[in-house]
Amino acid sequence: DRYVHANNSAYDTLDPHVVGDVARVATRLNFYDGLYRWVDNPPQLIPWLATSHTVSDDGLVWTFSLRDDVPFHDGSLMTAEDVVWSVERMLALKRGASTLFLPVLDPGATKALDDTTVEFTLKTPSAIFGSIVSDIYVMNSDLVKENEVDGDWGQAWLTDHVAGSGSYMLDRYDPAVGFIGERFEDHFAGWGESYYDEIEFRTVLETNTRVQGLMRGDYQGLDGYLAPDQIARLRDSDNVQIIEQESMRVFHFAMNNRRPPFDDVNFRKAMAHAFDYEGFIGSILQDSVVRNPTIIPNNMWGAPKDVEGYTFDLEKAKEYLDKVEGPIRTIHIGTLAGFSETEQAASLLQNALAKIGVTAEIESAPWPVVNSRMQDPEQMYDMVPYWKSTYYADPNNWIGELYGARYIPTRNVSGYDNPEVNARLEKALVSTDQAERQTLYEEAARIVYDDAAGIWIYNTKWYGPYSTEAAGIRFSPVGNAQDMRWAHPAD
Amino acid sequence: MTDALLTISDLSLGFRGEAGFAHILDGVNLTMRPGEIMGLVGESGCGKTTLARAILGVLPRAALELRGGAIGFRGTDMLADGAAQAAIRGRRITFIPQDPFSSLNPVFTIGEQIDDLMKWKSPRRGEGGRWPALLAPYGRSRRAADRAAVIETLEAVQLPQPERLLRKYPHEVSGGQRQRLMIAMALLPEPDLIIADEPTTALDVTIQAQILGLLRRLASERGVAVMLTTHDLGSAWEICDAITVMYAGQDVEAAPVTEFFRAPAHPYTNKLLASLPDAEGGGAMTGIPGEVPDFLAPPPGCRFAPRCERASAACATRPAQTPRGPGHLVRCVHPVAAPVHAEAEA
Amino acid sequence: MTEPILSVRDLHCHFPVRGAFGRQVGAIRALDGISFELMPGEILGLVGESGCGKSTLGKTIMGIQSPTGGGITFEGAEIAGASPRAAKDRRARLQYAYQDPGASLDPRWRIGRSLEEPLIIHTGLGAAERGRKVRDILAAVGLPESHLERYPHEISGGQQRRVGLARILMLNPKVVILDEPTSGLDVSVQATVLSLFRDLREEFDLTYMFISHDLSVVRMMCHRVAVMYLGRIVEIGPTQEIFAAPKHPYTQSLLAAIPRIGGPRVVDTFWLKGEPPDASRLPKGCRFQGRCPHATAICLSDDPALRGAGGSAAACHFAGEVSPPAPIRRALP
Amino acid sequence: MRRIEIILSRLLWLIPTLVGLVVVVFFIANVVPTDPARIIAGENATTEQVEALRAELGFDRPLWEQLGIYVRDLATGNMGRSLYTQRPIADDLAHRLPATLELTFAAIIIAIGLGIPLGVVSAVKRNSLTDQVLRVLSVSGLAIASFWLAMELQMLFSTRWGLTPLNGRISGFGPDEITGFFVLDSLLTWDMESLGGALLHLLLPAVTLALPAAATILRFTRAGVLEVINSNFVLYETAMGLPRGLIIWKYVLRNALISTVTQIGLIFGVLFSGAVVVEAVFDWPGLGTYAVQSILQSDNKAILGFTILVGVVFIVVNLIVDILHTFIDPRTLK
Amino acid sequence: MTGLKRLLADRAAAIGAGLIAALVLVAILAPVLAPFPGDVSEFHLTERLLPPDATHLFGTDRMGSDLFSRILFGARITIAIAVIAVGVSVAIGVPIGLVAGYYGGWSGGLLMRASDIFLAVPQIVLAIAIAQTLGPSVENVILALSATYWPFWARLVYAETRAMKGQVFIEAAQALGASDFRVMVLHILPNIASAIIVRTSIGMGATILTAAALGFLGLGAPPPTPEWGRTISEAREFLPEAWWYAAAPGFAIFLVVMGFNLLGDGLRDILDPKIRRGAK
Ligand SMILES: Nc1ncnc2c1ncn2[C@@H]1O[C@H](COP(=O)(O)OP(=O)(O)OP(=O)(O)O)[C@@H](O)[C@H]1O
Ligand SMILES: Nc1ncnc2c1ncn2[C@@H]1O[C@H](COP(=O)(O)OP(=O)(O)OP(=O)(O)O)[C@@H](O)[C@H]1O
Ligand SMILES: [Mg+2]
Ligand SMILES: [Mg+2]
Repeated sequence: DRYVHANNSAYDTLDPHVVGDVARVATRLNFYDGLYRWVDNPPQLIPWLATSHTVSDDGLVWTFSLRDDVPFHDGSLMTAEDVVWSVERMLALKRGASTLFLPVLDPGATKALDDTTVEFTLKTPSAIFGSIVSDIYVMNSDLVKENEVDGDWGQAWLTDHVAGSGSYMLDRYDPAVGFIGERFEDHFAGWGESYYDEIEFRTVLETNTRVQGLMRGDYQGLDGYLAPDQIARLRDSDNVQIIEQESMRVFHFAMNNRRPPFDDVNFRKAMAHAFDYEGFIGSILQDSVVRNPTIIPNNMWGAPKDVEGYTFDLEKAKEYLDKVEGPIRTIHIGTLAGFSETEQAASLLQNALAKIGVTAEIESAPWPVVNSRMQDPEQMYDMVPYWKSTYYADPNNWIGELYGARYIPTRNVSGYDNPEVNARLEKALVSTDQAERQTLYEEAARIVYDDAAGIWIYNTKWYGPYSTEAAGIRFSPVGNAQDMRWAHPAD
Repeated sequence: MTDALLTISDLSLGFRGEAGFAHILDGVNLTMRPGEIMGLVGESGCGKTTLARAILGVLPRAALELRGGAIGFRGTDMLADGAAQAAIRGRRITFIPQDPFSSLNPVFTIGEQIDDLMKWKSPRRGEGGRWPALLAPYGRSRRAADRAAVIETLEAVQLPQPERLLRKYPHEVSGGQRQRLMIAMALLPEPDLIIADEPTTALDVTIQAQILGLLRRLASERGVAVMLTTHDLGSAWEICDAITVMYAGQDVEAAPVTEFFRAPAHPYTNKLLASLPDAEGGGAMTGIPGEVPDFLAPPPGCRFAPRCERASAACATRPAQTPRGPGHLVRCVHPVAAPVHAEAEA
Repeated sequence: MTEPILSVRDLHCHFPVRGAFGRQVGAIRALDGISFELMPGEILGLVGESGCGKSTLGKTIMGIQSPTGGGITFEGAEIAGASPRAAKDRRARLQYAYQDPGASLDPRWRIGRSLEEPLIIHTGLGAAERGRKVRDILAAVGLPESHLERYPHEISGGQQRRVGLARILMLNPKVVILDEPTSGLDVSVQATVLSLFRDLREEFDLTYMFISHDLSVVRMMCHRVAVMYLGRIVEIGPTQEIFAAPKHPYTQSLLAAIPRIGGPRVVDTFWLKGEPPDASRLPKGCRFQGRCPHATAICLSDDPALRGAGGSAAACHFAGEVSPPAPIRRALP
Repeated sequence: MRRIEIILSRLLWLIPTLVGLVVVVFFIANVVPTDPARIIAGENATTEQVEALRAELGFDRPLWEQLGIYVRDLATGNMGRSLYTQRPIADDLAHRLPATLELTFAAIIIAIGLGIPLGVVSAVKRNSLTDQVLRVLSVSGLAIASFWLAMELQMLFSTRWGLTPLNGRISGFGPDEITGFFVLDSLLTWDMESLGGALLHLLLPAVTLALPAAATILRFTRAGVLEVINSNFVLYETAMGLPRGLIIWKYVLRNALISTVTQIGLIFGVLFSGAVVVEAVFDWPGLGTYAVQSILQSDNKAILGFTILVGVVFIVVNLIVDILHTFIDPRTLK
Repeated sequence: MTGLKRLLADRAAAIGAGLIAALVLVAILAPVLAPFPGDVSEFHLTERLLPPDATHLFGTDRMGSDLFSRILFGARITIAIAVIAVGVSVAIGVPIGLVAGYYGGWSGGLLMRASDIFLAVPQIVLAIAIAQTLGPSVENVILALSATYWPFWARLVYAETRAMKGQVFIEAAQALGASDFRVMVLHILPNIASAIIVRTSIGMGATILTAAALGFLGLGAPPPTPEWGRTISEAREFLPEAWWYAAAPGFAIFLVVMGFNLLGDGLRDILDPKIRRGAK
């Protein structure tokens, strides 16, 4: 049996250490295995290549015990050396997931103690290291070395070859079309009673086409963050099932807190009151998502439960606006070309602002451009609506990275710098006490909320559209249900 | 007249355009006998080409309006449009165009164009089946016979190296040679009548003399009748047996060539001859006062009347052809009695 | 003896023939050593076959074409190679009437405006004065004033020629080069146009260079005739003399080609064979050799110079010694 | 020989034009300093990482130096790496070129097959009802935005009626690759299933693309035939009684095609650019889709490479047209 | 007959002129004609994606705005883009072509080589490249179109000027001593004007299509500008259910471009002196 998935972006490379984005996670999850693996919702970390780990008291030395029965696709067995080599490769390439590791892990700081034990020595204690080891994808180092050219860590070869131990083996690959994976029977985790023999991931850029294709039966599954109108269409189709899950992907406006008049909390509050949350969520998104009053997803621990969220209230917005000292100028909102939801949100805000006498201009640009501008304090827009996805399931992924001073200007694009908040975030980052961390994040989130550092709108729901012929889909906010080993034909 | 090859009787036609109906040919009568070389002369715009095209059936159909009359070629009405007429065109009646530069297709070799002509119009062609034009077969033996005839005729019109010539494109040969080629192509189907529409106006005097001489000789040798339209009376004198003069779409006078120049009877003919610079360097430079009538609103009756000092009220109806001598016909109420062109008598 | 108003010495004008890459692969010798003089008040006829360089000669004298070599003296001053604008004043007195007057008028300008243009360029006259002058000249060439408002395509060929002349006369020229002024005209119109030339010459005291390929017209109009063949003058002399006793075989053949109404039919006896060679590939020696019935070895090797006595000259090794071959009468049925 | 000379001189001109093109496009692509290093580094990169990458990739050098390096690399067929896919751009382009060529060839075949005969008919039956209808259709064909037409056709034929596939070149992967042209490859490997699939998938995009081209060809053919049909040689051929069909379809058509053929080079350009949007609509995995993706990703180098490749293809096509022209019109060899 | 009368006598040209007149009128009167003039920036989230009815002639869009009103306002943008881009191209291309064609020589060759470079790539591809780098906005669309469109006019004017230079009346004017400027501006330009006008009319149509394509690719005006191309791309998500969403702007583009093409064709028939002479 074959499972065909229509994906919204192209698989330009199969190298798991080069790409880190959610849209192309399928190659990593199906061809490669990590030390741990995220499953289910709320996300849960389960042992994978590693069976367990220990952390030293100072939180610096992390020791992982590995399985000894993991065959790569060519039959050779995985050893700790493979893990070390893979980590070094990832850090050397400085791409993909390496950005999560580089702040805490230097090259050369990983050791194989024996064939089944790996030791990481961190630069600083990190409460989140455990959450990100799932991104250490292990390669068959001997195989890659054979295909290395000019010390490129096998980069050229790995764009269209696989050297993993994952659930599926590469059968065909065409960057313009997609790939076909063939079930790896000898996978260490074994197989259930029912499974797909082949998985095919095709690039179909046009949303409408993907939806049509699923309804026609050309595909068995699609990406799960479709617009509500599309979901509604799919629901009407007999051969489509929608699997609904609350995800951890917060849609918000980043505001450039450094640039006047955004440096004035009153102005920011005016903005927060000028967004029509209900209209947006209720009408445009047709209640397909839920209001998320702060930056931390509602379903993540650390999210303060009692915060109501700002309301759409132009009276209040006007009041706050009147309190703003200094001139009010035309503000610029950058939206993401091709992501019409950002355009609609911006338009909605623009429209409301016009009613309280603030002019807003919208500039649309492709995500890479918007992103690179956001990271440059000079070029950063006044506001940018976008999503913060789950790279790892820890509150730091949201509040830490977006409002902690240590992430200015890279991920903290608003330049928000509040010592009260910073202190709590830093403390939470090294603490190993879960309860303490939760309190710290809740407090931080409240302060950020009171400061109206951004406009937080909703937490996405994941609507996995699948053919009624498919079953066993297992969703996790980290992997977005693209780990196909659990899926199987419905009977 | 049973021996007539071509009879045009009371041909009346014109073109309908934006500005109205332009009545070009008004009751034209003309007769040609087999083997006769007839000059159709008249000033520019008098309708010579239109008449020639009417015979050939290539007047622009969209604007054409036929008012009456007939063109008979050996009893076939050439104004109709059918298989009989198609069989005559290019076979019994052929054509030598005025402009040898643009009358050959520039993107095909001369040989290919002649081949297509022979394929369809060779005298050796039997009744072809109903093949679509592009697929019709061209038998091997006939092709060879035709090719021999082509070479022979090209030599007859004094074209050097005919084999090589056939491989050339039209732009690769000179104007004089092209006109010889057109003559050859007109002769190849072995026609009874060649319509030559000002075949030498585009050429120089020396070449013109060569071409006209050639045409006259071959026509006489092969007994082909030629209708030569020209505005050059000198050329007409050179090769014609008879001349018909047209003025503004009407035939005004027809006569055997010597008679025509010796005793022109129509006032227009007289004035025309008087305008010629004479061979001895003198010559009156009077011209004909007045303008050619507008075809959209021509004067009734004789169209020359407004420019004619002899005109009277009677000229408002078109005079009939009146004989003035053997083969000499004139259409005038007040013909000139004595010849005025003194020289011609000498 | 009076001074010539215009004299041309060894004038050359070659047009390069280019292959690919713009490389010159040869030259058309449109003018290849032309010399003659034009006396005030005279009419010099210039005849020759199409493409022999008649128009090029006229245009080179005018400065429209720049010469490759040689000199032109007009009213005692050297003007060869000077552009029309450089010798602006002198140009006003030397004018060229185009072969196709219809084409020489801007199709989008009314006749009146076209006529005024020379005055705007060359004089500082006011609008009223220009208008008066235009009307005067228009009357002189015999056109009604109503034509001022017409476009070139709205008048007949004969009238276009009159307009062309009027435009030239605007600047009171001394010498007018008339390029084929009657080609394409019917005989009846031609007669009136020719008489107009005569009248204007009287009225404006003009000197003409009269280019034509119609020998009868040239004979009627000109005092002297120059016969051109492939970029050369092959014979020049008083009209009477040339027509009575042509010395060059080419001139002889030209004269033999003119139909004589009432006379013997020339087409039956015409003896000249062939056509002029390609202007870019001239043979060595006399350029008429290929068609000349008298050609001998010397004609194939030596290019004959123009030589002669008195007012007439011919470029033939056997000038005056040869006469046209006896007409071969072909038997006709 | 004259023909070879013409070809050589055209080839010689090609070099400065291409160099000029590269320079112009290079500077266009670098007008606005978006930060390619940051884009490559990814959204979570630290400032130091970005700086390091910038130096590594040479983006910190002066623009003219980068141009020099680019031209040098280009000469060896290296167009650099895509910011987004990280793959060599030259490989990406080469991989997608057959898809686009297959589409444009199919379109041009349709366009010629429709445009020339209809153009002749329209001219021969000038001002008749047929002519009027064809003229209206051809003007319409030129007025329709191709992306819109693509969407509407897709909506009707694929979505509503389910007659044609929605998107792509074939469902899944194509036949074994030999030339990269699916139709050809499936014929060569005698893979009838792939052939059917490939043709069916080609249908809508090719037709969409062909429509404006067919309209253009129709118009040019019509104008060409009208111009020729009144010429003296047609009059002569008619007067000599040659069959009408022979005159029109052989003699007139060849002459009329002279101007049409020169247009086909331009039309190819129109098709190529039309492919950008049409491919995007039909998810055709060709250069157009690649270009649109590169645009969305602000992948300047990829766009640069794409533009240059299109320029080269365009120039080559026009060269071919010129050569063809010398065969159709012998006067060019004069 | 006067030019206008001749124009209106030609049925196709009259329809074309009518369509364009309608476009201009619509653009000017958009605030008056539009039933919901505010809907350029106003949203009615409860009325999203309503099919056409009496209130909303063309239905509503994803924000609940009246499509009919938005399309009327879109006409303004379309006109602005086409007029400015073509205007700039003409202003650059015509003098360059005129001078290059008139003087010829190596400077003319150089100018033409420069335009060759621009013509070596299909215009829309180059426009995409430029618009892409400059970022999406109406101004940049205009810039990209102008920068890539001028060679068309330069080419045309160059060729026409070269042809004109061979004309006898130009030589005659020069022989009369007219200055180069005089010859170029008073003689050549009026005579090639018809070719320029025809090209411009058809060029307007092509420009509108290209601009729409850029809008469609997301390189055009930002939201919520009611630009037609971007409206179509917005609509894609909602097809085939909301068929009216894409149909209306697509049809608007079609009509306008058709208008310019018909007008161009008509003008060609009327202005082309060859045809005019033939008609006489
Ligand atoms: N298709 C047409 N529609 C309208 N008028 C026409 C058409 N064809 C010819 N004419 C007019 O008919 C008249 C006669 O033309 P025709 O060509 O027969 O004259 P011609 O005697 O051959 O002149 P030329 O000596 O100049 O060749 C002219 O006034 C011409 O303008
Ligand atoms: N501008 C030019 N460039 C190249 N060749 C030219 C040019 N002008 C004239 N020629 C050539 O020079 C030769 C003489 O041309 P010219 O026009 O002077 O002849 P002509 O005697 O006036 O002929 P016609 O009687 O046909 O007017 C011809 O071979 C012609 O092709
Ligand atoms: Mg005629
Ligand atoms: Mg001449």
